[in-house]
Amino acid sequence: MKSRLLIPLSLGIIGFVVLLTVVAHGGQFPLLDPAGTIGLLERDLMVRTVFLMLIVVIPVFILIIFVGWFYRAENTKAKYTPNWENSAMEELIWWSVPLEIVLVLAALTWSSTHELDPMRALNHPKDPVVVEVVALPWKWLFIYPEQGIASVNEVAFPADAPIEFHITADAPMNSFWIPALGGQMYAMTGMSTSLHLIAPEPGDFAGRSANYSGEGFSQMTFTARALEDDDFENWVKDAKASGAALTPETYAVLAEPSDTGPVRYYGSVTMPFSAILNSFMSMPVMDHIEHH
Amino acid sequence: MFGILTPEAFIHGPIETGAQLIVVGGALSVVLLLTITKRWKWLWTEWLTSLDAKRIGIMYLILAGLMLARGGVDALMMRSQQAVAVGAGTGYLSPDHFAQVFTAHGVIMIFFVAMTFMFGLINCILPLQIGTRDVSFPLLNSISFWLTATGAVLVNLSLVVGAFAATGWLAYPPLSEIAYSPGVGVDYYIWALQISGIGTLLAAVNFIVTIIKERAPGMTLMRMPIFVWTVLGSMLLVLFAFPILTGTMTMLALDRVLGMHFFSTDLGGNAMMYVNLIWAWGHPEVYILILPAFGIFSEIVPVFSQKRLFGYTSMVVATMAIVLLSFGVWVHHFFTMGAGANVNAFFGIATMVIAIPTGVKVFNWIFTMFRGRIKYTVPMLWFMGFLFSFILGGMTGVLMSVPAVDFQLHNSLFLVAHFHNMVIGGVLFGYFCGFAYWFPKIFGFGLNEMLGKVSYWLWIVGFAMAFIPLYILGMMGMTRRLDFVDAASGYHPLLVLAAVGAGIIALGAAAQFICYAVSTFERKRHMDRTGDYWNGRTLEWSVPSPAPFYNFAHIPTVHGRDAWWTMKEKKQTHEAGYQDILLPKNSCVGLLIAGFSFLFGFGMVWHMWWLLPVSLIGIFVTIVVRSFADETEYVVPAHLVKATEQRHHK
Amino acid sequence: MKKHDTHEQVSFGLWVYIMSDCILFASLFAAYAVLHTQTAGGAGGAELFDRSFVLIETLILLTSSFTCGLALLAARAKNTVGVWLSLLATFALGATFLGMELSEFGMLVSEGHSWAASAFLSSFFTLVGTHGLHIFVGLSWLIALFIYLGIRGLTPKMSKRIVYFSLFWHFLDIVWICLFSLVYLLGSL
Amino acid sequence: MDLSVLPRILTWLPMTKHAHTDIPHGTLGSYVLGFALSIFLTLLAFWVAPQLGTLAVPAIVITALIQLFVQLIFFLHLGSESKPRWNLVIFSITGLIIAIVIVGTLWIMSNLEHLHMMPLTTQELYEDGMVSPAHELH
Repeated sequence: MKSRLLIPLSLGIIGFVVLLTVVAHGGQFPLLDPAGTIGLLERDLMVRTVFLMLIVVIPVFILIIFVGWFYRAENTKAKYTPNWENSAMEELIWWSVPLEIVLVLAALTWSSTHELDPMRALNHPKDPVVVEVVALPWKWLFIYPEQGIASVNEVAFPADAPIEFHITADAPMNSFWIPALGGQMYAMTGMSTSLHLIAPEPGDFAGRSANYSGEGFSQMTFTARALEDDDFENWVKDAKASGAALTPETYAVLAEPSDTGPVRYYGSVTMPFSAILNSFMSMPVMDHIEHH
Repeated sequence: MFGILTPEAFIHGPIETGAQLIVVGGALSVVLLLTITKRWKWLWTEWLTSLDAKRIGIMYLILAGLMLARGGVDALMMRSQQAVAVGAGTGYLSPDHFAQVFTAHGVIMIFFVAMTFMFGLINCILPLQIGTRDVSFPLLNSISFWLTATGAVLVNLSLVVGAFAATGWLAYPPLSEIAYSPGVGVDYYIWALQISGIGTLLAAVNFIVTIIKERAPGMTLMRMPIFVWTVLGSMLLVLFAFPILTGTMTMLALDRVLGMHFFSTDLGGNAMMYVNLIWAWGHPEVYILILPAFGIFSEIVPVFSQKRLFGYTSMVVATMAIVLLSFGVWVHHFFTMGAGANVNAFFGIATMVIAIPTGVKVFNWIFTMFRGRIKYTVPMLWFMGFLFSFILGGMTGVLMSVPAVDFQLHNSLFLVAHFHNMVIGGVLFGYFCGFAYWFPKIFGFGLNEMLGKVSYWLWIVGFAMAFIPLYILGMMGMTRRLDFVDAASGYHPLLVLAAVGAGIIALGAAAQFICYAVSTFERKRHMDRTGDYWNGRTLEWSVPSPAPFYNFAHIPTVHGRDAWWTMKEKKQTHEAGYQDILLPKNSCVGLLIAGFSFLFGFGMVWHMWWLLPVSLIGIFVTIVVRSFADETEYVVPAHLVKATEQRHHK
Repeated sequence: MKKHDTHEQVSFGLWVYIMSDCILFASLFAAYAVLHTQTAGGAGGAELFDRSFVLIETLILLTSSFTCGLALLAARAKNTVGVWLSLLATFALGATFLGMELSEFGMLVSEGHSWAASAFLSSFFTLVGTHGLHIFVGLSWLIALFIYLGIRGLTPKMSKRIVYFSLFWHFLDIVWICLFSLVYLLGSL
Repeated sequence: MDLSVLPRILTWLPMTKHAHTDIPHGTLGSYVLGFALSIFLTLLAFWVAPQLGTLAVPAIVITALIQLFVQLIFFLHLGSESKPRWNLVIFSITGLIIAIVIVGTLWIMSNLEHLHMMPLTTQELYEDGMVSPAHELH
């Protein structure tokens, strides 16, 4: 029965793989060919880890298939040793070989975790552009302290320049993630987490929240735009000319739970990031919500 | 009087009303059937008040089957919603309803399918394997089952009245705090987990004492079957992990009811601590589920390779290494919270170290098969399915234990595919394998092999087709818990494929149900006359099938590992003559305590405060009355034992 | 046919349950350890904790633990009156301890330091309150023992139950030792 | 060292084991001594320890630990049961798990607090040694 099964089984697997490649053909794979340098380093780390593990996994798969097939009951030619139950030699092998692989992986983990620490500055000739991110009930607010402007659901920064994100929230926990540029970081109320990314080439990248935060979570997407230096200047000028102002009052309206809405800009900012961050220290949250 | 319970709580949208009708209709039809066939008395004496571990085990298995159906429907709703919803608001489920579905799916599958299935198999088989007539505390065993059943009732009651939590199966604050989740959903979640959690903890105490104190003479620790070792490891993990869940749920309940500030966003509360504490329980929980599955494989691989288990000591060391290490890894669930490189690296490396003992187990199974005579019965097929799925799942798990890689893969569908590889491919396949292997011992007749294989292959194909696309979607940057996707994202075709896969899994589950029904009808054809259906190696195969209510007429003395195999080889016969046997009488204390706990939970959910003292006094009175019961055991006369034994061996 | 003697299993089972209860207190204590500095501008431990009050509470609980030991000895000596006296003493001391704790909580709440005032007070009330709840469970257990003792007298089963109760009651002492040292004493430094 | 010897040495009274079940239990002497020791250690903790200034914290913790063991040995008879001592085994594993949970939680939460409570700039984080030096991008 077993061998009769091998042909349909292998045909099924090949057919399934072909079906998958056809179906997945259309989409982009930001995690496999990222645009940001940090994303590239994280992908290389992923690939290296997978290859290290394949050293053990592939032989195990082959061993299972061979042993499972060769020692089937029908094959009476195979050796049969019903009472062979222990051998120090084999035990030593499969305690020590995985241990060595894990030691290599552990060294790789220790160095890569420190190297790719999201809170770590990027040493780059240009000084970093600081962008303050606030996760609101189902929309993203971006504040530019130096430029004195703010935007919703769209963040722009010069290409080939380090970006220093300071992230907080005025909503249930979210996670700020631009897959094409690099790893995500949680956005939490009363906490300021930081993330350092860089986009060597100009381009538009999809960004979204990666942690469920209520009904509008699926809509919480934004576009991250890496621009040439002069394009970025024009973008800042357009935002300044938008005429809307981010004041404590307009911020309060914005922070109301609502659908994500269109991209919009604020020419001036009088509700700074620190005010949002510290608004959670003193007031009990119930008053905080009522007075919106 | 009714707290915040109002008639509106009974009215829902179209889909929930459908679910309401199924739940209420199902319950009513059972009541009707029992009244027509006049089987209330039989139900009360044979099942509801029974203290026989085997009966309680069968009730656990039935509860697990019902909850698997409920959790499976949730899964189908999620897959079909994502396959249909392209663009905002296009799916048939509203975002809030979709959130309730994936939260209920997680809670039901982990707490009321996997844990109940595990306790079902343990209750049916463990006492037989260690050669004892009952667990150490039979009444506590009944109380534990009925508390778990109460938790399941509370979760499903949220379909009928009120709503369930819409926060994800671990209900992270601030979303689960009263400010952002004002409804009763999170309260249903908390009290279903608290009540079933206490039941699980008491069951763990029961089985730890049973394994350590009730083994047959001669069965030293190193002669116990590996399934008993893994259950001991799993119960120790329950003993040490569930109190952390109880503490964390208490703090969340106090935040919501008394306005405390453990995890609130203001006045010093710290939501990150909830994440830390819930995962300090969360990770040991997944090892609680997988260890007995490892134990089941260590039982069936030797039997179907017709060879002794390879490396018994190494398996025991690996099990206990996993038990200890599982308490040192929980931060890999929140690397992206930003605890700093030192913390992330330490816990990432600890996670990899756990892969070593797990790998050792796989090698020991393979070398049990090496130079054996492998019979590909249905249990052995489930084991092969487990092997391939679990190794892929283990690889993706170790991949995500590297923090810098996890920053990209956290909360993505890659993660979802990984843990389904471990929970379906590992835990569920393990328990299906155990159920198919011990079905003859529990019910007395074998399962239809052909239908068993059909359902196996449907499960395997459906499982691969449903979750391999999710790995690919994870690489495309799709996160979990999305109730719609954009057309431009290119995710849609793969989601349709995954939905087809989920449909095939549903066919597989249906085929299993048909297999059980057909096997019951044609049970005459494959009765288990000898009690040793698979030419087994451990003590449960030394008694007739289904095992008599007293388990062993003569408590066996054990002379080595694979106790039944050595007894068969030595043709060891037990001494002649039968003695009276003492067994625990039926008791309704389990039902009463669970009923009062239900009132307590319902009162907490709907703020009917008067119910709390009433239910607590009820429990106190029940215990006091029980303390006066002196004749808690009845005698099984020797001649009845003799008659039962002879009827089986004719 | 002698009934199953389960004394060894029950005392081992109770010990295993007590270990899991230690973990419950450990998780509440971990929360207190993290949150005890978060007084949200309100009063901290130094202002709120009265060391002499807690000393009296501790001495009362230790004495009740001693009388509980006496009850054990009396039960083994089959001295029914001795058992009644020592268990009643244990109950009285335990009830006084609980009364003092509740009065301390009442005083704190009346002065405006309720559990909803800050994360520190939330974790303090919950940690010490859970121990108080366990004392309440112990006292209810004693009442159940009194009912049985009153009706059936000092049967062998009764003396076993005194052993089980004393196991639980001494365990509460151990939790209280950690509590008064790490919460009250360190908090009031 | 057989823990059950301790009370016997101190009380010079035989620690009898109950005839049919070898559940250990104390004698009047061991209870009185345990009670006296507990009272003494409690007074020490309340009156002496807080006055020791910088030594107050360790003093309080040590007296608490000693009193813990006094209770365990004199009242709960830990370690004086027959072999194999399952009570002692489960107690030590519980102690290990409690240590892991509390020390682990404190380490993780202190790191999270330090990194995220105040809006420190990356430079300040680097100076606090919480973050490694800037990343050489190749």
